[in-house]
Amino acid sequence: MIALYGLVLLPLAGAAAAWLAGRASPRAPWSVAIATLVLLAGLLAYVTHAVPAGGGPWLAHVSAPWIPALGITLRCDMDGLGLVLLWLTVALSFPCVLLSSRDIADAPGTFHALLLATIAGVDGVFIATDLFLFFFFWELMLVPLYVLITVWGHEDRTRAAFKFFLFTQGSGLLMLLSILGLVVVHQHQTGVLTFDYFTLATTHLSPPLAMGLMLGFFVAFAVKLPVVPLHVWLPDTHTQAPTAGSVLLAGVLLKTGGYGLIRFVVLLFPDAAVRFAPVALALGALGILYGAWLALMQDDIKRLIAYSSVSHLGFVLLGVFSGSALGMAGAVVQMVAHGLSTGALFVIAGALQDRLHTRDLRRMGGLWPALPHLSATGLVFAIASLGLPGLGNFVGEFLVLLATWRVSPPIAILGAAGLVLSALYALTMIGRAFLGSPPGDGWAALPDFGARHMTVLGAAMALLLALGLYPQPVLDLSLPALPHDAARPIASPPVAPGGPRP
Amino acid sequence: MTAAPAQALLLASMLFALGLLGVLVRRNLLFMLMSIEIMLNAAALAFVAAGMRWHAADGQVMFLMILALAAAEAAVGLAILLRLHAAGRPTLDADTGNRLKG
Amino acid sequence: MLALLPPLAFLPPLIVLCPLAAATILLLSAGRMPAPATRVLAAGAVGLAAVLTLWLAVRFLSAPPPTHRLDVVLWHWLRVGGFDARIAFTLDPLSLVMMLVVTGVGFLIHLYACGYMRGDPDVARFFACMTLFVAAMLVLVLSSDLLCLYVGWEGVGLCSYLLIGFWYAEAANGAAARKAFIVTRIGDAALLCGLLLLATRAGGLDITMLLQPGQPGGPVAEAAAALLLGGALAKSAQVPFQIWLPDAMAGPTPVSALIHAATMVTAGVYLIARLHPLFLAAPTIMAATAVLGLVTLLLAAGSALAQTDIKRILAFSTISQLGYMFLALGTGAWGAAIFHLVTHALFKALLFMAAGAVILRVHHQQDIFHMGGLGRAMPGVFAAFAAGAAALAGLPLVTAGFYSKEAILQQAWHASPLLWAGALLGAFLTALYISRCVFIVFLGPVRTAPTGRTEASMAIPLAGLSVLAITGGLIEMPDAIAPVHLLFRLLAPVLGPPPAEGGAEGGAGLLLLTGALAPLAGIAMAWVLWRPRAGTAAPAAGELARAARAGWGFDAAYGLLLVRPFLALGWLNRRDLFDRVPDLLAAATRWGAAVLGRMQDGRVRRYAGWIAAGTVAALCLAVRP
Amino acid sequence: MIAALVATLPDMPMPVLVLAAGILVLLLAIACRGSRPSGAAGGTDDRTDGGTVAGAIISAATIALAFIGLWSPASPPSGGMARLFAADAWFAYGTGLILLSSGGILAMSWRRMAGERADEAHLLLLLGTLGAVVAAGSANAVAFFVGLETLSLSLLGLIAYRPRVPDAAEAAMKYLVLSGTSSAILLFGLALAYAETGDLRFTAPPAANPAEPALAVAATILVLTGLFFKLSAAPFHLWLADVLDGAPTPVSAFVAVVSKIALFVALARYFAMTDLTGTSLPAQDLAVVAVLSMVGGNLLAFGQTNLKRLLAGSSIAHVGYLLVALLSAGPFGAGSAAFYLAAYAAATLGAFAALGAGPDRPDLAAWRGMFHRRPALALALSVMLLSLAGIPPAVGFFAKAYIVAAGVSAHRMLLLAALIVSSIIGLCYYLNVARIMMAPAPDTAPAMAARSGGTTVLLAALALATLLIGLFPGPLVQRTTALFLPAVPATETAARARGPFENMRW
Repeated sequence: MIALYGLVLLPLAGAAAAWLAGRASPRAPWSVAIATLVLLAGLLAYVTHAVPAGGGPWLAHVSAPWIPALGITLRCDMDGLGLVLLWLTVALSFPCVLLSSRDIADAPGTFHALLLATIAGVDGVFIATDLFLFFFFWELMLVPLYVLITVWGHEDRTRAAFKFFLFTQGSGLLMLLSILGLVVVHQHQTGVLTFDYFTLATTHLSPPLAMGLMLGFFVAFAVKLPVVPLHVWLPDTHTQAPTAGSVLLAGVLLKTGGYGLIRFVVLLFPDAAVRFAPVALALGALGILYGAWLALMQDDIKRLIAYSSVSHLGFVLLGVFSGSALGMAGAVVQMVAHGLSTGALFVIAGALQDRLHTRDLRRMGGLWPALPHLSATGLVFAIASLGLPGLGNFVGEFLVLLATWRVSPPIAILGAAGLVLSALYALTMIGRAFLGSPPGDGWAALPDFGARHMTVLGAAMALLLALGLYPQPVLDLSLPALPHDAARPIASPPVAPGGPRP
Repeated sequence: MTAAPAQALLLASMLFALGLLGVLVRRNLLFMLMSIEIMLNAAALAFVAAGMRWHAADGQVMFLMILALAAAEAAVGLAILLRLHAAGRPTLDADTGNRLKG
Repeated sequence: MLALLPPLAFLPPLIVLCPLAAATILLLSAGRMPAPATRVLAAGAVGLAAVLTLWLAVRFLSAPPPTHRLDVVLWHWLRVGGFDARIAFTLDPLSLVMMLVVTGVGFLIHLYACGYMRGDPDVARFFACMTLFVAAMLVLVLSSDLLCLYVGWEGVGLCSYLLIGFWYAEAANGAAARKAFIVTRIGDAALLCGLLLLATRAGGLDITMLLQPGQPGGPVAEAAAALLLGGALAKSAQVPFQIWLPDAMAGPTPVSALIHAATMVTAGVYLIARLHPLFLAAPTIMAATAVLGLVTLLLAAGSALAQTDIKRILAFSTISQLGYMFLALGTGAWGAAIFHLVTHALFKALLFMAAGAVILRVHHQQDIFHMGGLGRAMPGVFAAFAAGAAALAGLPLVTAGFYSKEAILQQAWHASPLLWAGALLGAFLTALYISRCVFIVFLGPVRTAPTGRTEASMAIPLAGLSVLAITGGLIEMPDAIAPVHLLFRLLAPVLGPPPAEGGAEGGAGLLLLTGALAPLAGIAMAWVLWRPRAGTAAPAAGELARAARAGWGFDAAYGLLLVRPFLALGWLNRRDLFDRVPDLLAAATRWGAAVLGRMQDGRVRRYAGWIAAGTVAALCLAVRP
Repeated sequence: MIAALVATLPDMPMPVLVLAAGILVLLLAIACRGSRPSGAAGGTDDRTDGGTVAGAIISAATIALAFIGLWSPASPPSGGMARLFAADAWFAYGTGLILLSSGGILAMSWRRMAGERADEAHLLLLLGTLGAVVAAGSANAVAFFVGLETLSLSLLGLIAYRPRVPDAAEAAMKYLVLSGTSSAILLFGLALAYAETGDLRFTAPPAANPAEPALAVAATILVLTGLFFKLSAAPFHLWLADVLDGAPTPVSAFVAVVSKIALFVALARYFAMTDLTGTSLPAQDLAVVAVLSMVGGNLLAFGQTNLKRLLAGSSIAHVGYLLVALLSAGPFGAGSAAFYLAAYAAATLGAFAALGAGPDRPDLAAWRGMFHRRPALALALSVMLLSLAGIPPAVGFFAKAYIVAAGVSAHRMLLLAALIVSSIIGLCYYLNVARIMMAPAPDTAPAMAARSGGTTVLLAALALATLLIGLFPGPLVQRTTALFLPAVPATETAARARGPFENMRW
């Protein structure tokens, strides 16, 4: 389906248009960006609609030659997992643009162009099935985001942007090594030089080699997800990024890590992934607890939310490596729910910073009477983030823990302990920011959220609620299609579920 | 008188080392240039010696080329020293007055 | 799909929907709705739910389905990878009783709150949370799937958090709310682990499926029961999780009455009663439940004896009474536990509401030693409080509390005389502390002059509950008095046949007599200690009293052993240890750059030297074989 | 005798002939103009300009013709000439790059060379180009030596071109001394090799003679040292920063681009017949130098605040990357080296062109806020730096990936580790430049170079090429792979015989 290319090209074209529009008038890029997003949503709806019924787990496919001499093609395929994450991307782009970027005064054209370019890169990551093309998008999406943070970020933006770029790029190089290693081994075996995901999945690898190649992929995705101890770029970056950047980072960019783990670690190297699973599960539990623990200690509200992301995405790692369809589905739901809740929290934190000119929780407090709407939405999303049943996050966490319990009850217990800590930091954040008494002699009049914010955040809330109470559509889509034979029914999990592993 | 090519090579090597040492220890630019000439001539000598070993004219051809190079290098080198002086460098000391570093 | 079900099946979802809809409307109105409309909406919705529940009860009891249960499947929630969870309700006698309590008491408390919260600017938020709580509690008691139950379970916790911290401007209230949520969340996590264990074992969390007869015993069953018990203990504020409930009194009094006395804190009891076959398969855990219940009962009663704040007295009393229920559960007396749950809901809600009425009249003074002689100024409230206190103390024959406590005592005797002795001591202490409260607050000299009057919307619930607290026990009587077994027989399809009593061979009569004498002794002793005397009332000041007043030091111990080390370590690591690694790398890079930069010092001889050195090094490397 | 000489001319590679002819024409032109009586000093400007333009046009035409000459259907060199020149596809590719780069440098210095009359500069430029082409095409130590020295001597003139500029004279002095030394070392090594083999053909390091192993080893090391110096590979790199700093910007570009292409082409030819996959002596030497160059060059650039010196460090590092490609014999090795050479040339040339169009001082501080002041220029420089850093969509991304592919397929794990570590260091300073350009502009604008049409066109063309080839590298990959088709099967089978990852080495 040629429309898959459109998912990448449309935002790029929008980016160019926004940049040009920025030269005409400062408000025009915003409108262009909105229009682009609406078109993108329409295109995605078309793609979703055009999927032939019963056509197997791979829903759409398109391919064109790119660098024939090296067997590199512009091959894109979309499965349910990709579709879910594409929708998440589009859904989160709207709050980015609607809520955060309208008031960008400094070079709005460039800002929106970069934002759309990032979205294009992310879209590409979610559909590319040529490994080189995937890597191309993987690296490509960093550049505009780097510029966004460097130019429009907060006080310590330079360092943060640097860290972000170096970590992701450096780990990306490891992934490049693994990709090329896989390609070379495949060529050695078959004499065919190709970067095609489906072909490479058939490569026979000796166990140590598979482990080595898998680790290259794992590190790249672990940095992005992030997995403790490779998370150190994230708090700085999320804290210093402009609001739209934080939302995009937390909501979408991190999901590329989870997507990669599923698509390229577990499915390309199933055996190695099984052998690596104990380590990954331990890292996941460590991430859940460590992120929550540090979140609790933060005074900077954005930093707190950032560490909470580390904690939440530990569940994704658990789910992916729990080795069952259950865990995989849980990881996907967790990714979507985390995108919505944390994205919204970043919107709120950004709004607070706009109003108070500080992110320091020690200088907040008692904001509820001054900003009732903002505070109420903050409370709602904090509660979502602490995993209240009935909201999306709980579904993800529960499924992940259930899948983990089957493999290793102690790890699942540690993960459940993370739920206590998440309540701790979420409620502490709410308490310190909104409750209590205001510092000094009360707050001067502050502008509360208006209808625009309430509508968009309300929509996010509704999505979370829907995800929490009726997640079945996402669950049905979320099982990733297997690389091996597209005809195999979707229900069979990539790794046999079942009792504890030795 | 004839000398074995090996001996000639040995001599060339010594000359070469001497020239290299000169470049390393002399601070006067003029002497450094001269040391380089010595090194070039050592190489030329080595070519001649090698040519003698194989009874081929190639070595002598190379010798002529090196001679030309040495002459050109000397000419350009002296011109550059003049340029240095014209640009305001007071001495021929290679170690002082350097502006380009770091 | 719904249309094919018999109309009775409409009612449970509808009953849940009433308060839920009210909560949604109130939340979305964002405080723009006028206060009277808010009150009418909230109380009306819960009242409607109560009426519907009554109607449902009548229809259910008059023509019970053959299986004594009615299943309503709303939708499939999660169906993935061999796991299936549904949003589904089951109406059976147990959930019906719980619904009656929740909606009935809930309605009366809402009515009371209309008066109590008059003039509060945030009344919409208050009622939104209250109605939401009722909805969540109904989900909790109705769910036929443990995961669905967990939604209600956490939902009531959230509402509890929101309502304890209702007056958020006071930092202490927020802290108390947080503490309540976190401590119960620890139990929730344990419960969740229990669910994971059960789901892994059974492939689903449908209660009927989980409770199929022939539960295997063994360590897995013990572990599952232990985890479930952990959740129940935390929710019901039992040792070692009891620390949150006294602090939770920071919320408005109707909240204390509804959530922290009548309904939410009894969720643990309900859970264990509902899942009792799992506990029967785990005798160790049963024993632990009984012991923990007894310990809680005594410790909390002791604490209640030393408190000075009227609401804290009632809070410790609640903990103590819940201990009775856990004791009953631990001895397998499911019906007795539920019976006490019901009567306790009646009289404790009454006590809280009466205390609230007092507090309103004495300018939000809560220290009983600043009250006194209020019986003359507010006889109606006095009567209500006295009725509640009598029921709590278990005044023989004329109060509901007597019958339910008797049922528990009987079972305890059968299980172990030691448990029985402890429970008897508890009964004595209960009478002692509540009498102390009554004597000091309502008798003796006036210390704070009351003003105003208790308005009708508060008086009516007080009156209604007073009647219920006195007569509520008549549905279930010991054989020695009268063979009335309405409740046990009703619950029999769920909880099994009522336990056989000791028969009429005199032992039972003696037990009954002893049980009846203990509260009387307590009241008598209280009269000796705290009977009205002019100006001598002051809190006891001994070491023991201080320890009891501080809840036996649990708070301090947890703070010292868990919270402080956790926070201190976190504070040390607040900058994130791992974050130093990139800094080190950056420093190393800078150092390398500086060294290399220093190599280029501009001296051409040095450069030539490096060339020579490189050549020589290469030669050496090459020649070395 | 002259007739005999002329008779051999058609055997010469066409670009060499065209360049030589062009130089003669330019010499004549300059001589004609120089013999005319010059008027008052003030009145000569116009005429000088006119003459310079004429010189530039001659130079441009020469380079263009030489480029076209690459496609001449001349028969491959035969007879004596075949012993001097190897006019193969690799030569054609390298020469094409050299000529394109020289053309670009000519565009940068179209009318003036840093404020000076530029006709002799054009002459030197052509001479240098000739030297580079000869060196790149040489199959014989004599030809190589002549080409190399032509290149070096004309570079000396170009570096010192600006009179009364102390930095220029100092840079020339340093280049003179060091280049002389290294030339001597190289020559001595060639002499030793000749003594060992009796063959002046510039194709392979001499095989060790069992009788005199040290001689062959010394020959190889010395030749390599000479080549490494000209390539500015670490630890023979120290001159580069100073020379680039002191020379006029177009000349810096010439040193960093043209002379390196020529030397790398020659180096690759030198090792064409050698199996570099093993742990042979030259392979080990190359590997050590590659690691030192990658890490050292990037570290050096990391600490710089002067853009030219920063580019010097970057250039050193890129030589290291190229050496990795050279060492990774196999299906990708040669192709990736050729591709990388093009990517490197385009990006470095573009970066220097941007420097030439930017502030007078190459200080990083002068570029602060350039995105706000001259967005197009800043964007162009950013694209070049992105390409050098290996970030998509610039061509450097694919080029680096290609090299990594070569390294992986040749199992050069240690080299790849160094490549990755140094690339990450490299990202820091490339990004730092981009960041500084994105920072808010200071109030006082630095003095900028006059806008020059040639530079603008060059920058636009290079930026476009960098992005376009980055997005669609297919055709160029096809071409670079085709360069070595005959050589591939041998090495490929060699690599395959060992099987992947069974014996990990350098």
